[in-house]
Amino acid sequence: MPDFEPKIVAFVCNWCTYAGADLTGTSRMKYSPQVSIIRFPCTGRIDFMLLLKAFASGADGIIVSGCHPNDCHYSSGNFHARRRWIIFRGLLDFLGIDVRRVQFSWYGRWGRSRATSACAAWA
Amino acid sequence: MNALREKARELLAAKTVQVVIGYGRGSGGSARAVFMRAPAQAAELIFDATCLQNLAVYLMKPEVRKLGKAALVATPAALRTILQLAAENQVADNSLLALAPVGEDIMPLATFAAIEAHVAAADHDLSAAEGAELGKFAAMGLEERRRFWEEQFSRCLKCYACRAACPLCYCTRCTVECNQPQWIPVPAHDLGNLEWNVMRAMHLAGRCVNCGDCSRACPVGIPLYLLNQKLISDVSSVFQARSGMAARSDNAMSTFKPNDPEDFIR
Amino acid sequence: MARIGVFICHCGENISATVDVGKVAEAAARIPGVAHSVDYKYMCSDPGQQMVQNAIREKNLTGVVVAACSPRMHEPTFRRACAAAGLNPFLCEMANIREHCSWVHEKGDATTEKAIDIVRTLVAKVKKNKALQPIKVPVTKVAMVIGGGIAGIQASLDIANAGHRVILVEREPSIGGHMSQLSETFPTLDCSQCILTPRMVEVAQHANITLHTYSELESLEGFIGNFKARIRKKARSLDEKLCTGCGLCAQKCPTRRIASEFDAGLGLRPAIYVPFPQAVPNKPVIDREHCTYYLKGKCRLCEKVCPTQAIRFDQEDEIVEVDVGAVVLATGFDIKHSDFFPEYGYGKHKDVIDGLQFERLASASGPTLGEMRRPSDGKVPETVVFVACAGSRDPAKGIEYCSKICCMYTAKHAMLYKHKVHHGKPYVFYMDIRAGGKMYEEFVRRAMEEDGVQYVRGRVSRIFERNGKLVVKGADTLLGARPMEIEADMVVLATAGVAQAGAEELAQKLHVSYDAHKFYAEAHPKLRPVETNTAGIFLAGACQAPKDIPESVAQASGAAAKVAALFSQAELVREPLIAVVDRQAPPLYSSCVGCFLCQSACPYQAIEKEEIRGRDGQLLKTVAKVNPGLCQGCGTCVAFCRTKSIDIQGFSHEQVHAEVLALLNRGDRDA
Amino acid sequence: MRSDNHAHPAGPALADRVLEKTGVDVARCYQCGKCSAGCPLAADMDFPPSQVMHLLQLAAGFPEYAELALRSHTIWLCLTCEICYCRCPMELDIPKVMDALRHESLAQKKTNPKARDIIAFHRAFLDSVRTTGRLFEMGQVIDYKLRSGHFLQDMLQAPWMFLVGKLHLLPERVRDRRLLGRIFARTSKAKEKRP
Amino acid sequence: MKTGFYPGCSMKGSAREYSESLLAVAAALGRDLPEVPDWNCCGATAAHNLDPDLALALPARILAAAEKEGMDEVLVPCAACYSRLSVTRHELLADEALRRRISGLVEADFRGSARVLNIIEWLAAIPGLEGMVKAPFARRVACYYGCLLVRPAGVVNFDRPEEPQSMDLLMKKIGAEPLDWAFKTECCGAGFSVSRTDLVAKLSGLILEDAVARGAEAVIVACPMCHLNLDMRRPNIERRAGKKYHIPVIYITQALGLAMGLPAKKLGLQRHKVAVKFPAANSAAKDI
Repeated sequence: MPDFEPKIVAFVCNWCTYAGADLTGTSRMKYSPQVSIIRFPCTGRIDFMLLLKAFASGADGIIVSGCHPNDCHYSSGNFHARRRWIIFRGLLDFLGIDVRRVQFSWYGRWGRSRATSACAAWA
Repeated sequence: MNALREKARELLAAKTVQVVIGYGRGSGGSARAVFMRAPAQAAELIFDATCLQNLAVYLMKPEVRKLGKAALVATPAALRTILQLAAENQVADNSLLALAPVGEDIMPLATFAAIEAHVAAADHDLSAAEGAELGKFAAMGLEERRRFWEEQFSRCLKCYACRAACPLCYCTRCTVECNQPQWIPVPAHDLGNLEWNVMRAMHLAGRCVNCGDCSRACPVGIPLYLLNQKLISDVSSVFQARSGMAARSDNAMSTFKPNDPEDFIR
Repeated sequence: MARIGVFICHCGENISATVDVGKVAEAAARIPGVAHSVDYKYMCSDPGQQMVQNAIREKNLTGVVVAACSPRMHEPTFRRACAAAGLNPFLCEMANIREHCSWVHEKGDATTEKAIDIVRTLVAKVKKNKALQPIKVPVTKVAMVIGGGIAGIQASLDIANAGHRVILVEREPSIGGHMSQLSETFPTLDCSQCILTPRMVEVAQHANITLHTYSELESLEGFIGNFKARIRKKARSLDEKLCTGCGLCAQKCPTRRIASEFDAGLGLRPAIYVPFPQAVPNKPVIDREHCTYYLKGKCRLCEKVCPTQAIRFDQEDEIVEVDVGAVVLATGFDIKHSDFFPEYGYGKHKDVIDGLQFERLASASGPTLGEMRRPSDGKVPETVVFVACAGSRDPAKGIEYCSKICCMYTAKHAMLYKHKVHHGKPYVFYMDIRAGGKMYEEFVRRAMEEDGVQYVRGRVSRIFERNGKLVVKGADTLLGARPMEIEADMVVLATAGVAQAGAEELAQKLHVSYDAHKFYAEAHPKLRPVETNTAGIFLAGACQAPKDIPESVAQASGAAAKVAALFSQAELVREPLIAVVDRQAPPLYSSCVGCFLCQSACPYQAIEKEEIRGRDGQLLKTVAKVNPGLCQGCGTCVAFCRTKSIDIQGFSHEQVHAEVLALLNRGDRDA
Repeated sequence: MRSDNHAHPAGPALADRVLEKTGVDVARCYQCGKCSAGCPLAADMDFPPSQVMHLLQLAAGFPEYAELALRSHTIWLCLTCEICYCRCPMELDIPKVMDALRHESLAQKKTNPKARDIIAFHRAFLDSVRTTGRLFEMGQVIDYKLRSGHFLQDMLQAPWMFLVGKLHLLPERVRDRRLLGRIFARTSKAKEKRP
Repeated sequence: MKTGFYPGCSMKGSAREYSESLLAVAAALGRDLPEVPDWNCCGATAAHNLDPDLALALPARILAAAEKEGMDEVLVPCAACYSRLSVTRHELLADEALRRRISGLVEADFRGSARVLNIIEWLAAIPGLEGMVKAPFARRVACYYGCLLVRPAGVVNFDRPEEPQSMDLLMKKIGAEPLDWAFKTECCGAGFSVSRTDLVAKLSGLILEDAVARGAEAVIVACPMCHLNLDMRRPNIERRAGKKYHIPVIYITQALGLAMGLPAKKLGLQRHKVAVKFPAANSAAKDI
């Protein structure tokens, strides 16, 4: 389906991934305009219900991205988030929702471009 | 059963407790909760295979708490519930008396330590049958599972009986009642039902003690216990954590280990 | 009804090149609640900010969305502008349609559509913003400087001279860093110790500076203005108060054949040693890995000869706890050594040395007391080849950047060699000469013209030993890339400057981000070079990227100025983006049920228990309460709380929920 | 990699064809000279490797540089000993570039006259492989002498080699020679198709 | 683990002694080396110099034949063939479309399942080699790797591309004293042996000069082309250098054979241009 334009929402942490996205901008790397970013102070702040709400509101794919373990600006936000993602992803899979539609990642400041290529390829 | 009645009469007479919560014969041969205030009522107490309801749910009801110190006929699930409520600072030590039926006689457990010892003696993991049923789901294909739950959730009326029956759903204002923002849509359409059921399961993750009351309460017979058991098995296999085992235990979902295992974060 | 002002910036043409800003302005005007929607070429310019302020006053706006660059760039600018116009600054949000939209997508409808989506998302968020007042937090006016090289020394002195107390933590037994190892410094060739040691003494004698040498940072907790640092003072096996620095122990110590780190492995030192004569503090340290007493329990000679009985073999590491308000990272750099190069012999040729080793050969306090003698047999080298770009500008070896200082110190080395060996023949293999500083180009010309240093343009392909000579196989690309061989007596590799070992662990202790090469990441490469993204932690010197002494000193003074500015206010104003627990009228008092599972989610232990009592003093409820001083606003508790009773200002439930719905086209009208 | 946000004239420049065939982007070469320094035969080359790369870099604007590269003696002297690729800081596969230039030089009949013997040797080598499936050394040397005209070369070696049993008079043949023939036909046809 | 054997054309002709010594050693070690059925020439330098497709086709057919025969790995003693087979396998596995096209061209489905092994890898993998040594090869030797055994590193990833050690370790196992010399991986002139013998004389001359200067008593090689240039071209080298070099050049398999006490005749030592003998003065071992 060539004209399938997937709508992708990226929940990102303000320190690593948002700054990484800025860096991707300053270095003019290209990625699909289907991806839009919502800023959170930390991945620890991303509530699983927001992911549900995003799917329910028509998002085709979701990226949740934050700082590498040990790099979190708040030291443990990403660790808590990881624990929730492990359980939440297990539940979604149990309910028959394709977990490939949710892409979890640690993107350091310079890694944003990897995210964009990943989602572009995936989409 | 008469050991139980004897104990209840004795407690009420000596006023060590103000109310004894136990099982009485309900309509159609079922068992229902009875709240005995006077020693004479102790005769109504029964305890047999039909007494499944987790009476600990009444410990959190304001109407019951008003009555004062309670004694509770406690099944193993109820004991685990008490310990989990303790871990969540909802019940204080020595604020209740658990009467654990062991065979024919009754084991009074007055302190959390006693309850912990009693609970620790038995095995509380998911039974082989429960594990097998979860395994059956894992074997099913993604599409097959989606259709199964879509059909189940389509029958949900959003009556929230499961919430009322669950001893750990004691929140005064549940997120469901939050309308700024409206997290869970009020109508019972399929998307709203999915969000509600996922939220309920996630909010019980690392807490649910697998008493099964939610499924028994559901008027349309949705196998809600499967959701909770799935999370119980995940939490115990991945994080080696078990709820309802100790009065002082931190919650699996609000703590972490630096090397929590996962294979999907790139 | 909300009255939102939307201001779309062209950013010159950075945005308008690929986003149809007019269309975005029109679409924004149609969003319910938007009372004013305009676009302008330079929103962040004075006229641009003026437009915003006028619109606020004329249209009585209750919220502002500026669609321009990243909030990390101009959010403070526009929030200040709104505050000046009487609108609470926290009712102003930035929509990032530059870094996240116009710069990363091709021109076209999809890009404009996305820009509209982003604006609509932020408009939805602004409607849910609340007016917030900044939090006032006390500032501990004590600075901690980590790293006692020239950058750390300069920063400490500047902060101390600004009247604040400084704690300088240095890992080595003495401060001085790499500069103390140098012989003379470019571009003036003045002796390194002569210009450095006075500063070192000044640090030691400065009333405001507490010096912890042979110590490392154990941990750092807290946040800007309120850090709590734990410093591990490694055991020197010596009572510093009693020791007079007479040096008798070092003279008598029988274990003398340990490679001296200070002499870059060329010289030897005893087990109890002072790194170099002008060390500050001039107190020895016992190297427990080599001292016979610690290995076999024998000897203790130093204890016997010590006139003041200052030796303490049983001394333990000591943890010192200090409250500091700001941290300056000045941990410096390291260099690659000759074993890093397969094609130059994997380090097996003794006479293929690195820059620091040459400095030690040239230095009067070095192993050869300044005489130019090669390490293998002590002969005076007749022909010396200097290889620039050894490891730097070499993606194949994982170091693609230029280390900036090697061209200059290579020219200096060649000159020093010529000054000491007049008939010597120095050659320099180079790719480009990068001498951009003041008096730098003239310095290199002097090396070529007055000291007859032969510069050959080409990179060395291989170095191997052939009957006593080091054959340097190079090519001269200015002579038709003819391969040529120079039989050298000694080769000095100007090796790549890299991050200090342990830089990554230290960064993780301070939650400071760092790049792929473990250099610390500055907040903004151009506009905030001495700050990090972690408020209250500043950078100085080569730990941020390889740089020379003048730049390190300039950065150190810059960082010191930042610290002084931070300490100039009585209180620190902090953004009020912190968590708050829901409170309501009786009888509920709060939706929080007091399960306190959020306490274990908070990394800053900012959640306390609050007892709610009725008028009769009877305990009604115990609910959570957030300590505004400690909460950093990470929001982990917010996403965990089952009853949504704890919310974070600036990223509240309502705000992010509105954002998600708006982004996916389901605006206010639905659900 | 070429940044794609401003258009590049993907014209027929030699460097673009080299990029397309070998994946090596000559724009990455910053002329450090390390390849020429290490090349065993750089001293005998008219354009040492670093200069061939520079010719390719400028060939787009100066077609005569492409000619110099294709007509150079260097591309035939290169023994593909891989020293340059192993030490190149930008990890450029220079031997592969030399291969590509040789193929173009042959295709456009611009081979350097000084390389006549080298090419003759290679051609003789492939003749033997095409006919017998393996290298028949004696046959190849005769074929080489016919092509190169050096009839008397190594005349003294031949008898000694025969005496010590190093010279086989009869070729060893592959059984499925027809397949070898088809392989050679298909590859030579593919060569015609290329520019 | 089935190990195939790809001799290559020179082993049948000018490098007969390499094949003889290899087979003798293999027999002594009880290792059979079944040849790749109906193997063809790998095209060596000629193919990749003149025709890119041919350069991949010839090796692809060899490997496909080995795979059909169920060989898990193929021993390729000649460094040039080893390089061509390794490069082909590397490129075809990296590019599926290319793999399909070349497989079509050679009418055989190349899968890349067979690993390509060089002589040192094969010898090093044989356990208990030291135990087989009867007469330690107690000589000072210069181990010469040449270019294609260790480069290009990304493709062959065998030992270190600069100053490799694997052959030195092998020689130490059989009692030799490997020298640290500077021309281990410098080029000997390879395919120019016939077409540009003058250049071979120069390059190989430099190699011998350094080996002799270090006091080496023999140069150990693992490639027929290197042996051809260093041994058979000795007159050209000596004429160009204006001096004599008596240092013998022997294959690693020959050195191993000698150490295992195999007779010199079976190892083909009599086929060398430079006689394989060591002046009695400086070594106790009996003259061969």
